Amino acid sequence: MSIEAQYSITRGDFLLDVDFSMPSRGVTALFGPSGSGKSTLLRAIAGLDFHPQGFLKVAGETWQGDGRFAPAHQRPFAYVFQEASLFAHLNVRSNLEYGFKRVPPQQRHISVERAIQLLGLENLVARKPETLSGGERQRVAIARALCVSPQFLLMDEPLAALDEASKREILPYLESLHDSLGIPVLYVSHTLQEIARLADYLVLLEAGKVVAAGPVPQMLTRLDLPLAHSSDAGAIFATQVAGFDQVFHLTHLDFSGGRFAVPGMALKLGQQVRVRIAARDVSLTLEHQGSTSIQNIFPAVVEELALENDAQVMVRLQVGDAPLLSRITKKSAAELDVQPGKQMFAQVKSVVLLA
Amino acid sequence: MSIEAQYSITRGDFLLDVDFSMPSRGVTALFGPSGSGKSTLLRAIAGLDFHPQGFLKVAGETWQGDGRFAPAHQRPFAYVFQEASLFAHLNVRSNLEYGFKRVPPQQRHISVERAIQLLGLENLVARKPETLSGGERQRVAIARALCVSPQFLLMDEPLAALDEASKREILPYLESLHDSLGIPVLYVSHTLQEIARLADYLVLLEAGKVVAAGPVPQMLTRLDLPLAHSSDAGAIFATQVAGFDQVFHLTHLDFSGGRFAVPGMALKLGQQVRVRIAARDVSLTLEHQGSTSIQNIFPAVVEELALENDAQVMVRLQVGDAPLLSRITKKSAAELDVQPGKQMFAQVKSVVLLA
Amino acid sequence: SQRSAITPGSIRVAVASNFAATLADLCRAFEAQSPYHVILVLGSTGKHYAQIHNGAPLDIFFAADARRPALLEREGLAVAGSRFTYAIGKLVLWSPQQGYVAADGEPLLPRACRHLAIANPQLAPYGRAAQEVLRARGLWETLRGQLVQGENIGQAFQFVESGNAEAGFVAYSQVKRPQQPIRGSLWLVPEELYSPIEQQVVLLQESAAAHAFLDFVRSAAAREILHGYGYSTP
Amino acid sequence: MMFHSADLIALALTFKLASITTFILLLIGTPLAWWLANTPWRFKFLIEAVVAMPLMLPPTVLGFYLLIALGNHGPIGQLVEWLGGQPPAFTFTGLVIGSVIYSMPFVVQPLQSAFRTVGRRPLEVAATLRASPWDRFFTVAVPLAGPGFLTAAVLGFAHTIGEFGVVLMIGGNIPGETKVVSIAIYDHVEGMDYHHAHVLSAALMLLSFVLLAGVYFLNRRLRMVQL
Amino acid sequence: MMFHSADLIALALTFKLASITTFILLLIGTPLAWWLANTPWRFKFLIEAVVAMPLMLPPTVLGFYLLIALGNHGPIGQLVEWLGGQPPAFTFTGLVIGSVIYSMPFVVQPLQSAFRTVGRRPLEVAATLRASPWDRFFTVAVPLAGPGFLTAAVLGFAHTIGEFGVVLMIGGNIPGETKVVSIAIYDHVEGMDYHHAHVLSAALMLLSFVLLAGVYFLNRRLRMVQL
Ligand SMILES: Nc1ncnc2c1ncn2[C@@H]1O[C@H](COP(=O)(O)OP(=O)(O)OP(=O)(O)O)[C@@H](O)[C@H]1O
Ligand SMILES: Nc1ncnc2c1ncn2[C@@H]1O[C@H](COP(=O)(O)OP(=O)(O)OP(=O)(O)O)[C@@H](O)[C@H]1O
Ligand SMILES: [Mg+2]
Ligand SMILES: [Mg+2]
Repeated sequence: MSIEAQYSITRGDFLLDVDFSMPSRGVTALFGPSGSGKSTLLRAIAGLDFHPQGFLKVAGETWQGDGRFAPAHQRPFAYVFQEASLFAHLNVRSNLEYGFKRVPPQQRHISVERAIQLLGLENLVARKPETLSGGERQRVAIARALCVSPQFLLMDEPLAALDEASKREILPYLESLHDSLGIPVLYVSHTLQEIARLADYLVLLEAGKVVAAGPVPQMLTRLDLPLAHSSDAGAIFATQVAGFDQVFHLTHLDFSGGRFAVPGMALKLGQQVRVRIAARDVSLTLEHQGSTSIQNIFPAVVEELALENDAQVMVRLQVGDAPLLSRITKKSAAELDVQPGKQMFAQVKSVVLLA
Repeated sequence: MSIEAQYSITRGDFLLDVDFSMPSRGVTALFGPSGSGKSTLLRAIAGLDFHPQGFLKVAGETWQGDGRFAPAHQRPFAYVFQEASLFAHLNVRSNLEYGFKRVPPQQRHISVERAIQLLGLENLVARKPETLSGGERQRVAIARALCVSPQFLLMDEPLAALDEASKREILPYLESLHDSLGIPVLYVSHTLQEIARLADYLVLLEAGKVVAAGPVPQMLTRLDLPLAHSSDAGAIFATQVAGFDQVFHLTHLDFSGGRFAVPGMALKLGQQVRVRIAARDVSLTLEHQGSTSIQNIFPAVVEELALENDAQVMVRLQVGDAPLLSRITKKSAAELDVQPGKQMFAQVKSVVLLA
Repeated sequence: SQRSAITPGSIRVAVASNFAATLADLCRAFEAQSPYHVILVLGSTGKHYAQIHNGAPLDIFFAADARRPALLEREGLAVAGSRFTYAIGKLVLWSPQQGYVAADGEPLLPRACRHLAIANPQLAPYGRAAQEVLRARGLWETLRGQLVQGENIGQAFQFVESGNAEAGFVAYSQVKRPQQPIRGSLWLVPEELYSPIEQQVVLLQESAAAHAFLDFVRSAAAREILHGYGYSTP
Repeated sequence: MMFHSADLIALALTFKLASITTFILLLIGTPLAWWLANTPWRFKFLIEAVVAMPLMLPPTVLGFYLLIALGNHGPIGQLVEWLGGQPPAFTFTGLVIGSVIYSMPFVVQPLQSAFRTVGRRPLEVAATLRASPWDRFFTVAVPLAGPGFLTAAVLGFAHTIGEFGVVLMIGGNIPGETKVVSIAIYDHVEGMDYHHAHVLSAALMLLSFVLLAGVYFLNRRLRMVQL
Repeated sequence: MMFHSADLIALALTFKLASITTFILLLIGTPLAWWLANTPWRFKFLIEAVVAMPLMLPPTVLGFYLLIALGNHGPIGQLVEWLGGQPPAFTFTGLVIGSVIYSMPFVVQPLQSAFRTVGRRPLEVAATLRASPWDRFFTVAVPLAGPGFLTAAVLGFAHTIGEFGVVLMIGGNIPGETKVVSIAIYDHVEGMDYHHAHVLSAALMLLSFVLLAGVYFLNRRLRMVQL
């Protein structure tokens, strides 16, 4: 826990009043509905706005507080704005080089060429921003932020304007940012899927207040938080690659509760990987059923139930030592007599590999 | 089929060359990756850019062609831009009233107050655009477009900047646009879920060309198109409300292949509704299994298989007279010996109600 | 034709700026003893000449020289035979510093002076006169680098008065006021050193008021006022 | 008395001239600037150069040529006379014409760059909201170019107040008609009536200052209220 | 011969004066305009008014007061004398001082409104890309305010060329030093040498036109290449 932030900010009727800390490694998601103060907070952390009632300490270094306020350009952060905000007077390459040139050579982790390649900008380098499509613009903005080799990356919904294919291409690199470079990222988003995939830690903001904060797997399965009740709700598991099915191109992932079989064979034996299981992809049965296309079936113990609405319940189960969510109808719950403590089988239709 | 568009547009290296028609009722989605020319095409249709090589006819009226080119302000369309583009010199209310005032009273379908209420702008009306958050801005932009009571609505990824909750609030109104007002919508998006939910007709754009066009249910299940291979792939069913389960608050929906039970009881008996079933939510079994939380199980006939990757296959099945998609591992396919013509059972974990 | 804006009994009189103060005094005296009203229109003589050429609504033109009135008369833009010399200007070498200029003008420039102001010899009669004096003393070429020229005699005076030029050839009328002592030091240049600075007036539009005013300018009372401002009269 | 009554008349005349001139300048300059900011015409740089030309000519010289054109022998003067009017030289109308020509670049240039920075997007939005080209010009382009209009109006107004050479040449320094305050001060200076020159200059500066400070103050307030 | 050689000298001197003045104006005016565009200070409207003041004073009057200020009783003159320097009246330096003061508003105003329209966002982006305030000022604000700079430079340059009153008052009409082309033309007009006045005016106008057209043409080309 070594990034500490504390701010009290007033904007018209809106009051942002937060005091939280987050790990200085990995991706921390800042999650909250529109207008909850995410951008306001990110700007304060970046040093773009000065708020006297503020304190910020990153990895032992105080950026605001004790009478000190470091201006934005002295903070070793990079910022991807909610709108691409490219420099209109520079072409794409010069936009990328702008920050790159201002970083001392020995501090550079990534070259302009690499950023171009990572974000697929090869054909755009000579173009001016006004000729780019919305998604192209945002890709350039991300590449530009990477080019300052930041020690801390602040991203304000950077993928909102991208199509799924582009997102899929960019996400792995964003992931590798903290894996290979150890750059912590503070990532604003309102898509749970993105957060589940990218984030290790989650700060939940609502109407200017931090409602809860904690590691993503716990946060996602807490039935007292809204996260476990969104249509995308799901659980995250830490697993290890245990082997492969060469014939069907499957990878076996072991965790405390059993073994997953997931499509693909891109991982290495023994590698640690996280998987996400959406609540809507988990069905419950009383017996272990055969002759089904569902490959992943685990014994599970019901821990807690919460009403979703008149017709559905969310069930938290324990599988091994990890929590699992399952959204089922009240009718099924009644028919199967789902209750805390009950032994059941969880059928997992689909497992999403995270980084 | 009564909107006909035909354009040949050159922008630097990029060539947009399309010739397609779409129904003049309902929502037509314009789907394609970033940079495929969606915005360019929408602008041409709106009359914002003049391209001599163009032809546009909407509901019998020629807006471009035969030597005629109607400028944007004479076309009874509304446009929601990819960036909110609010008038910086006007507050929110005046932004909304701008278009409203310019529509003859007898042509108005919707009041400013109603638009404010629909998009939840009550607390923002007196604010200037620069004080709004990204999502708030986009909501104002949508409301502003509605306020001109358009006969045809053009939307360029209007929901990209919104969180899920706001999206959920806005979507029903967008849906009702064509249901209650009969306003056709041309909707640019790159999220399949949005499209499945909103659109009746789909135009698939790739690198400036129309790859395919047709009704959404067919398009989504065509294994020769990329749509059926995205992670969000799924099928759409036309159903009718057949009854309710008062105890468990479920609604029964009948279609040619059987009956769905879906959570909630908001619909009326006999009402036509569409549901979406994601390929990843469908598992296949050889027998009809009991004691499972899965409520929706149907006999189905395998029609076609397509390899997704080394490990997965996409199966198209026939359920009644409607196609259904199921994504399973190759291993399951082998174990269950899934082949065209085979009788199986489709277990549907989750059904999403559309309009 | 262009006289609609003016009330009957009024006349518009164009006057060279440097004579304006004197003429204003003359007008006061004239208006005190006649029913007429005089409106002064100030400007440089060159400008007035150009304006008269282009239809300026003026009745009388008090020029700073004799050349322009003569030209106008010849060109038929002035009433033939109405031209006369109303005053003769006197040239002085003046400095606002006490004792800077010797009263007999010898030596002409007692100290090294950085700038000596004169009026533009091409445009202003006082400038031409100053040039003649310097030429006569053989100093024109020597002093070339020190000379600063005002467009008119008014500016030459300002150069000196503001202290930017130590001394300058100006009009006696600029330093002499009726019943007032003279500031600084001056040399009243002997009139034989330069050709006379004749200032002429010409009638542009006939009217009773105009004739009455011109008659007054020639009167003894007027002459007394002119002398008080350091002019001599023919 | 501190002021000649003539000076007060000159002061009033000056502000009247500046107001009318500014009004006309904005009226003519706005469409011109708009056109210059938006036309794709390849030779517009020639027009831009012509508009900026009056700046480069010494005002007295400009005035001299205007005098010739507007006077009773000049083409414009003769045209007007032929139409039954008075040639505009030596009249208030003449001053207005001269001032408008002389101050035109000060209005067109700031407006043009303001329009250019507004960009196309807000106008496109307005077009999709049913605003005709005129409509969106007045309701979107003009308000968004606000700071540019302020600059244009202030420069145009102030420059007309301070104008001297042109006015002196074509106006003829006629009290109550064409004798503006700049000329009045000049006359005082030339006539060595420094006292009145100082008083009138001070009055002009004070008035100008109050006026300008007021405009800038209001402009600030206005923008704050909008926020 | 068509030209007096003196006229050619005056022409060259004028362009030299205008170039130097424009350079100094941009040097001083840019930070001032920047400050005015960005300061939240409540009384900045007073400074804005002061900057615009020279506009309102007739140039000859401004020149007259400058002459007094530069003289041996004036504050500037005394300061310079105390510093052991030469009084700047009747020197090229004096003309530059006068021109800078006189043309300041024409540079500051367009720059200020250009900076205002650039807005804060691009500068914030630059800040997050490690650009210090100076750095981002030069690499972001200045290029984005491009059209404003062009306007400012053209107005400042042209206004200095056409300047007359101030130069007339503090210049002293010294050939090669302070006799600029506006005065040369004026002298021809006053001296009724209309032929040379016409020739010199035509030359000035032609040169100005070529220069302006060139600037605008290049500006257009530049922007097209960037696109
Ligand atoms: N000047 C102001 N006056 C009143 N409210 C303001 C002002 N500036 C910002 N706000 C409000 O502050 C809140 C937080 O804004 P912020 O941009 O941080 O939201 P956000 O969480 O980033 O939302 P989004 O996801 O839509 O971008 C919003 O409700 C906004 O309306
Ligand atoms: N002046 C230009 N020169 C070259 N290419 C251009 C020019 N203008 C646009 N393009 C290209 O045209 C293509 C289509 O752009 P468009 O904005 O229509 O894309 P889009 O489908 O809306 O993408 P997105 O989903 O990212 O908004 C893009 O690849 C863009 O780079
Ligand atoms: Mg935001
Ligand atoms: Mg687009």
